[in-house]
Amino acid sequence: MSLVEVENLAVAFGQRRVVDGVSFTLDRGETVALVGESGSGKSLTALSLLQLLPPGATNPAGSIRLDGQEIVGASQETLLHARGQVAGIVFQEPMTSLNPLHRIGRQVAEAISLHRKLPKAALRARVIEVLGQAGFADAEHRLDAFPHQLSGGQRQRVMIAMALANDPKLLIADEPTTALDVTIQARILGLLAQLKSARGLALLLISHDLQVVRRYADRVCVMKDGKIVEAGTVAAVFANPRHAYTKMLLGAVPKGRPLPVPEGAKTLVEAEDVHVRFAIRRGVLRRTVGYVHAVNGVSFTLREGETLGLVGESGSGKSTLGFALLRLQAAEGRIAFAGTDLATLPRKELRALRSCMQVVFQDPYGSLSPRLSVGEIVAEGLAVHEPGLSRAERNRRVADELEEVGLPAEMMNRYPHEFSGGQRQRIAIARAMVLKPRFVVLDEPTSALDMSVQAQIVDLLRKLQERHRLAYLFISHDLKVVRALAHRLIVLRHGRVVEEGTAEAIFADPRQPYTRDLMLAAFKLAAPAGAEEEEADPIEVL
Amino acid sequence: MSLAAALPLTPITRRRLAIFRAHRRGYVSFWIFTVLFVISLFAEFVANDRPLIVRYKDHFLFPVLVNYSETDFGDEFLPTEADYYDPDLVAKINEYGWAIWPPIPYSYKTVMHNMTQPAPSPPSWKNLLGTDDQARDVLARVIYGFRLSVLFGFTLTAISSIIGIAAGAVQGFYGGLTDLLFQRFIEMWSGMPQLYLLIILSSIITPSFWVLLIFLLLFSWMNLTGVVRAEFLRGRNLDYVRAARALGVSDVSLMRRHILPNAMVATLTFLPFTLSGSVTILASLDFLGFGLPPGSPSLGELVSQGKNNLQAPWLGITAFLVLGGVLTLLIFVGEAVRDAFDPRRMPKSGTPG
Amino acid sequence: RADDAAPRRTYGLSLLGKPKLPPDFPYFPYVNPDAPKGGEVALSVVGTFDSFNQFIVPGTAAADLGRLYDTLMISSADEASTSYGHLAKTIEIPADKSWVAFELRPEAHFNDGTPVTAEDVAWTFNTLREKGRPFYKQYYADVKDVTVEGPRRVVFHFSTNTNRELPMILGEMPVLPKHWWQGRDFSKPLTEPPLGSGPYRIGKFEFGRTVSYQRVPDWWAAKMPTGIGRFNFDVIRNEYFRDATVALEAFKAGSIDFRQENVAKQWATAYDFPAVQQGFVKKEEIKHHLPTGMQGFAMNTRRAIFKDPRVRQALTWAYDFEWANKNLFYSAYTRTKSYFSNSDLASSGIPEGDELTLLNKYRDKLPPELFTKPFELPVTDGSGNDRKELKVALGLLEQAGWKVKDLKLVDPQGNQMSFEIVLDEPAFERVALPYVQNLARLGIDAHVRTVDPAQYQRLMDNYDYDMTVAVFGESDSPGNEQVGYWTCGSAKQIGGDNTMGVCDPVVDALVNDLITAPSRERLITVAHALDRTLLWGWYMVPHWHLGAVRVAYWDRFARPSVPIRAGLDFNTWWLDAKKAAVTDPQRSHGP
Amino acid sequence: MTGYLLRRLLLVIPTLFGIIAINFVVVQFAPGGPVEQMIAELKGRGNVAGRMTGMGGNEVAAPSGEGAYRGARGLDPRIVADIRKMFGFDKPPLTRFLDMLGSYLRFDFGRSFFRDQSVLSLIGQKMPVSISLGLWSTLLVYLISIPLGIAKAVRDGSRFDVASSAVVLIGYAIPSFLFAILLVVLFAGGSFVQWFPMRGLTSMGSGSWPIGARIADYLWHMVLPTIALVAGGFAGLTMLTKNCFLEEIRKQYVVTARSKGASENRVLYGHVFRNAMLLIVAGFPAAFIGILFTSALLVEIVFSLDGLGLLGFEAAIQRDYPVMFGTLYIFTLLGLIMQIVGDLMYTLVDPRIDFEARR
Ligand SMILES: Nc1ncnc2c1ncn2[C@@H]1O[C@H](COP(=O)(O)OP(=O)(O)OP(=O)(O)O)[C@@H](O)[C@H]1O
Ligand SMILES: Nc1ncnc2c1ncn2[C@@H]1O[C@H](COP(=O)(O)OP(=O)(O)OP(=O)(O)O)[C@@H](O)[C@H]1O
Ligand SMILES: [Mg+2]
Ligand SMILES: [Mg+2]
Repeated sequence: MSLVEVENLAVAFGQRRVVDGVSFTLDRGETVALVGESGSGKSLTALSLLQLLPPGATNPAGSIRLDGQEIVGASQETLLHARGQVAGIVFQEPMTSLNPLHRIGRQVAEAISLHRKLPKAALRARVIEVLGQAGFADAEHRLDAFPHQLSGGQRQRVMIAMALANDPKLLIADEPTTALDVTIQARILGLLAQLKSARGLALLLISHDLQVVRRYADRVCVMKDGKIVEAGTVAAVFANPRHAYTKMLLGAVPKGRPLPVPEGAKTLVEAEDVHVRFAIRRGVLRRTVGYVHAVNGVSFTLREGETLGLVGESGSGKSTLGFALLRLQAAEGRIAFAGTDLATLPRKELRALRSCMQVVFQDPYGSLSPRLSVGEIVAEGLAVHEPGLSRAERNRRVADELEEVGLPAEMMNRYPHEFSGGQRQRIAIARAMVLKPRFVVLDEPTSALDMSVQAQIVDLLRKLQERHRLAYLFISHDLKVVRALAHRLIVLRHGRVVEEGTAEAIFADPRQPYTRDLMLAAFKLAAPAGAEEEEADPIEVL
Repeated sequence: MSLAAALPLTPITRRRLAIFRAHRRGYVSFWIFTVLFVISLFAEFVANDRPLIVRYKDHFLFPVLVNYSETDFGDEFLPTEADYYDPDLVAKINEYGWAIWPPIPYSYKTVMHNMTQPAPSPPSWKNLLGTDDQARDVLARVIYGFRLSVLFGFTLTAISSIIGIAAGAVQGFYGGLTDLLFQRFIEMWSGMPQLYLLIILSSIITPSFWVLLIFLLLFSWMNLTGVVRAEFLRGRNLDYVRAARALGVSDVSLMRRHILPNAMVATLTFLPFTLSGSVTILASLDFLGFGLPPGSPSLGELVSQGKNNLQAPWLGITAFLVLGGVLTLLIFVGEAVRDAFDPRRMPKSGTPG
Repeated sequence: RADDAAPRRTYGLSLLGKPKLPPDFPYFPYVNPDAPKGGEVALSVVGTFDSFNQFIVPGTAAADLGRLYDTLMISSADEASTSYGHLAKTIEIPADKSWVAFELRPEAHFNDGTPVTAEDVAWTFNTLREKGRPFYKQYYADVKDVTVEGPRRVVFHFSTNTNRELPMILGEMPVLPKHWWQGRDFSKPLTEPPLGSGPYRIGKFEFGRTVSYQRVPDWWAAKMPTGIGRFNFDVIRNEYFRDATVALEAFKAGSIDFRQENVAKQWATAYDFPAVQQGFVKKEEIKHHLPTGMQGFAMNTRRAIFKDPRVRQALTWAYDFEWANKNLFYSAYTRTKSYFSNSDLASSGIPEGDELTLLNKYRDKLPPELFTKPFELPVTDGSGNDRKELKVALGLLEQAGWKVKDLKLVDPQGNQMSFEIVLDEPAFERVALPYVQNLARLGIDAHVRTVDPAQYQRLMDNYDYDMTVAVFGESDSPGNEQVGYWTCGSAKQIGGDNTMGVCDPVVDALVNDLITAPSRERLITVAHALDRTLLWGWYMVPHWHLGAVRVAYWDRFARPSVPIRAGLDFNTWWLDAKKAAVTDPQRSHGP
Repeated sequence: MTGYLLRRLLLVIPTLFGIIAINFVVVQFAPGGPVEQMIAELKGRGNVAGRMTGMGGNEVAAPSGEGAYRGARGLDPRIVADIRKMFGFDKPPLTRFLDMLGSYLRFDFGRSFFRDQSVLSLIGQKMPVSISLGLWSTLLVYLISIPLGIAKAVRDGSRFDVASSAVVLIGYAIPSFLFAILLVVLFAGGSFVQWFPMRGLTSMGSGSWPIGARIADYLWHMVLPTIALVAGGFAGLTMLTKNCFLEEIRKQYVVTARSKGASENRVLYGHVFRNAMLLIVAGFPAAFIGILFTSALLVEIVFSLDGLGLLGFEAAIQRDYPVMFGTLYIFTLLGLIMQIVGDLMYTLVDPRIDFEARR
């Protein structure tokens, strides 16, 4: 008997079936990868395993047997046992999945204490241990942090720690490493592999990163439009894909190199010695006891039509820098856009300028107003900056933009929560691009996209850049995408620039050991063979 | 509401309507309330001590709309406004024609003649809900009182909510000095001796519907500011607000479109209460003698009569039923509205999913 | 009345002539001299208390503190304006009425055994005047000073000799023990039981909640004519409630023994609970013969619209008392047709005899009908359809220059008649509003406004109202208050009592005649004339009065069978053990 | 934050001053002051609580016994002047205001015009009643409404939801004084059962009872007033809790909590609660002050409880300025401090909240 037996599973919203007739099994000590198109129903299948479907979704057909127990329509008790005890789950969007008001230490501890009584000290030790395993170097100091004080990757690691905390038999991991830099990604995948062999952990891995799948999974199921179109051992499927979609998927890799920056392109963005500090507060009175120096003296310039890749380990201050550039985050230092100093710009003018500078958030879900339809969300910028547009025109622009990112226009009337992770990410891109900005900060814009869509988006970005001489600040862990887009690179660590240069040069010959490790991990995906111990996060105590 | 389908509504609006309709309780409540309210808007035609139409000596008269002199019906009468409640006059009309009466032949101020029992008299066929302690028909007063109270309540609630939400939003959204000073202002403003202001006011002008409305408005808007401020303090930090800011959305629409819809819980919850509360405020003002002019058909007055006439339980019970009914209907409607705007609600499409 | 120059010594005073009882009356004829002593009764009081000093402004004094003290004289419950010496053995008044002397009884002593002395009387008087409520200063304004002329003789000197009531007013003064108050501050509320010489002393109490009056077993006057047969209960317990309805509930539950009701609606509806039906609670209306004065809608004649008596008469005609009595008051009330209602001072018929002679003096200044027609108020059939009366009213208004135009009653300038009825309590709204409806039928735009007491007082003080409900209390011996009520002088005095602003030389003259009337007969004659003049001035739309007290009590008491003028004197009741044995098990105990 | 707090605390002083000053000025314009009240009382017309207690129902003047009207005349202006002096109204308003402020700085709130007690001792006397009522009813309301609201949110739209809505709404819609009287009539009056006492906080003479009996006696007395006070209080809070929970219950972190294997109750109370409670918890101090000082008036009257509600009302109607201003001062001060506490609670409940200005 397998640990997981899924048979003819369906997921439906009302009458609409988005998953239909999915069957697969998963044995102890086995890793099954679920790959497929964005929006094909991977996440919903995974959620069904623990009956955590969103309201409105049902399993109208099929059966799921988890460790011998039927899960579909199971009693509350069975479910409580299955969740956390039998199976842990890492959600696709870690940034919105943590309880915003609980400290992370507590959230991890809860995952354990719900199933086991542990003495306080032991509990704490265990929490620190799992957080450490998940890649938190200074877990002890971060126990008291609230989710909003963490970077995207850090939050994802909390999620992983939570899922693993209770030594489950099955780990359901929905894109578990999208926000992690390659070294940590490698470490975590290594850890999972080790757990698999040591404890017989079964892993249901949902990922769009085919390299990861190839390296870590035993078997793979390919999904499209709610159905499994192909399944088999990794070796077999990768070597000999039969279904057209699989072939296409395997072939799709963000290809090409950035187009050269036109001669004499004007400087668009200048950053000079940018610093961002977050106060650390304690106690009822919330006195400031220290600062996190998230961005520490970063300077660069960006010309029209140029893409600046921003890479660096998780928590190194990339997102923060991106926010600071757009004055969405208070910062010190000079930041100028097209020659105007943003810091001193009056609010009104800044607002007008915003149509020229846009951002795609790392956490697309959190950045979409939950009560606005997607159409309204995408149209909003147009309404602000091009008030002259008629309603019909505006709708057309929105529809066009959605089509561009690969979403059918009729999805305009849905709310953000009715989409898959990858779809949301594309909505966020569409929202930024519809304004035809001159400068865009793209914070992990492709992290949730399958290869084919990724390639499509990369093409789109490049096309837009060519056509409108856009400047991008491209933040990503996915160095392949970075290579496909970036002209120049900045490598950030602990808020400091550790290396800077043309992409070609750095990819070819990284000079800093840190960069070299990154490259190595990215392109070889080597196991973390004694990867250097991480330094503590940059906390200055006053 | 097939009308809705015909109108050029956005699919989102249509979806909201569908959800609203699917909330059976709320939808039914909405219609009951609307029907009652519309009826009460035409209270003069429903409960009045003047006939709707009189046919008198080959003339058509419309006493509901036109004031006739009694002498129009004969010289033995008074030259002032006709009192159709007078049996002699009725006899005269019946002699020379006929009259169509409203279903309830009393107005809110009609004092019963020929009562079989001193006021307040219990419900009878003549007075379906009995009479109050001034010998007036309770049902007629309820109809007029419903109109007055609901109009008063709606206006008060609507305006004070708008002001209150705006104030709370500005405080919570901008924070800092704006918040600090605005809050102090509110504290001082709410520290005003309202009772005394009312006494002063009522010594200068006789309190009327509008005077009381404006007066209560001056203070009632503050009820909501606190919660709205709290919700905005929280909401302004959320990611999607930052995202909207990055789009260059103006502060006003940031507040209105992004934070407010997600900060409406408390407001929506309190609306029905504010509304029915404003009815009871009228009652307590009546208590102190600063309410609407004596004789006005306010539900508040019915409440105080209920208290003063425990021996006549129909007064208290009627007041309670009307107030409770209005409140319940509004709360149910409120729930349906909330559902309609809840993005996570699916319209139930025909067959259950 | 003695006209000789020598001071008159007497055992009792009456403003109406001679006291009915002889000097050696053994006890009041309306008491049961053999009434058994004992028992406990509980009474309800609505309100609260935090002090035992009822003579000063600060603090809220407990009710019925008068039981603790004796007064110089005691007024008879069965005679009008008549008092008999109590602490005072004799009362002495000179012919010129410029002073009064009281001779105290030697037996009189405070409940601690100290005799009551003239010192105490003088001290009490001075203290009340200096530290007591402002009322006392006013009340005793005409007393020049007080002298002690011996251990038991105290003399009050007057600054005027026209204030006939003064000796009796002084006789009503309680006497406080000077020695006890030494070292205590009279101007502060008292939180310990005070010392008195009266029939009761304070027993158990809890502020704001309950106070028991305990009978003093060796009360000095227990065997005195003024004490025999009275104060029979061992304990009278006053229970305090904040809410009148709850107090009534307490009575129903049996934790209260006795209550008076003053609302007709209540009387008619609230007393039919099982104990009443089974006869354990008695419900009685006891007739009284106390003057009920005048209550009505008073028209402020300082206002232009009310200047014309015909207008005022018309407005009187527009009020339908019979309907109100039947439909609002359960037919409980009698229409008031005199300013001295329920007393022999009330006028009736047409003036005759002395009264006619008196009135003839002013004939040219009085309405001629006054001499020819008895004063009558409209009497409707109570159906509420009073076109007949309204037509009369309209006729009068037309005579006065008003006419109906466009369904409105307008003056020659075309302004509609419009006025406001100011009330100080909402209870009268149900009376005023139907009246407003009737006025509307005359094309008059009247409206009602209810204000709080302080504001009402302000309006009254400045005469800033059109119409209001006014009450003129009257005693059997009208005196100086009449000056305040109806004279030109008082009409102009800010804060005065002349609500209607009556300013009529005839009234002024009659009031003067009244307060200087040399004899009771003359007083009655003048009062009739005054009453008639006022009535024919149509200053008020008269209301109603009740010639009875409404009491309900658990059936465990007995009382003397003689009906008395005051209707009821609870001090003469006693506990009937036999009835109590039957009734008491039906009650619950102690709230 | 500390700086913010300090600023808030310092701002209490001008705010308090402002409120007192506004009140003082407004009161100067009020028609009729304590002098008129006194005169009205002398004329037997000053029964202030009458409107509330149902005593105002005298439709016929009581027959004058002996003496009451004897020699009564319009008040002598001299006496009016005396009354003015007694209340200190012979001084110009500004002097009075400054005097008042001076003594307030020394925490001397003066004495009542009509009761000759210091304002502080008056408030002290009324405290037990108000605290009792406030405490029990607040406790009851919160302890019942919140779980009920949560249960309703979980079962949104079910029959339980509708039925419980109906019940709390009925409680709300019954006018509280009617309900109070109904309770007296039904459970303490003469017509039905007499299970509970109809007035007061304790039984007569209970002071000498053993402590257990005294507590039982006290609780026995609190039953009806608390019910009367509380009946209307559930609706608002229950609905608010329900709606706040509905708002939160579908958020992603709830799914996370479920995925850990947290039971439904744990999810609700351990996770959703804090997120949903911002408004409810933060509103608590204000709600408590509200229940304590204002809303109990009618219940106090019905159950003959001498509390702050009644004190405040009587003082206002009676124009007992020292009591008015004294209570105003103390309550405003308390209110202002509670406001600060409330804001502090915001940041405790939700650490993302701050009060800084946003550019
Ligand atoms: N709450 C919802 N209401 C309606 N449709 C939904 C809802 N959630 C998801 N869907 C739809 O269901 C389909 C499958 O969603 P799912 O999240 O499983 O996709 P996915 O395979 O995980 O995609 P991705 O790789 O982009 O995360 C999508 O087309 C999505 O639009
Ligand atoms: N509000 C905050 N308060 C305190 N610390 C914060 C706050 N926001 C971010 N940080 C810290 O600042 C550092 C930089 O965060 P940032 O989000 O910029 O990282 P990042 O480079 O985007 O990482 P990732 O790749 O994981 O998204 C992190 O260590 C994070 O913990
Ligand atoms: Mg997904
Ligand atoms: Mg980031």
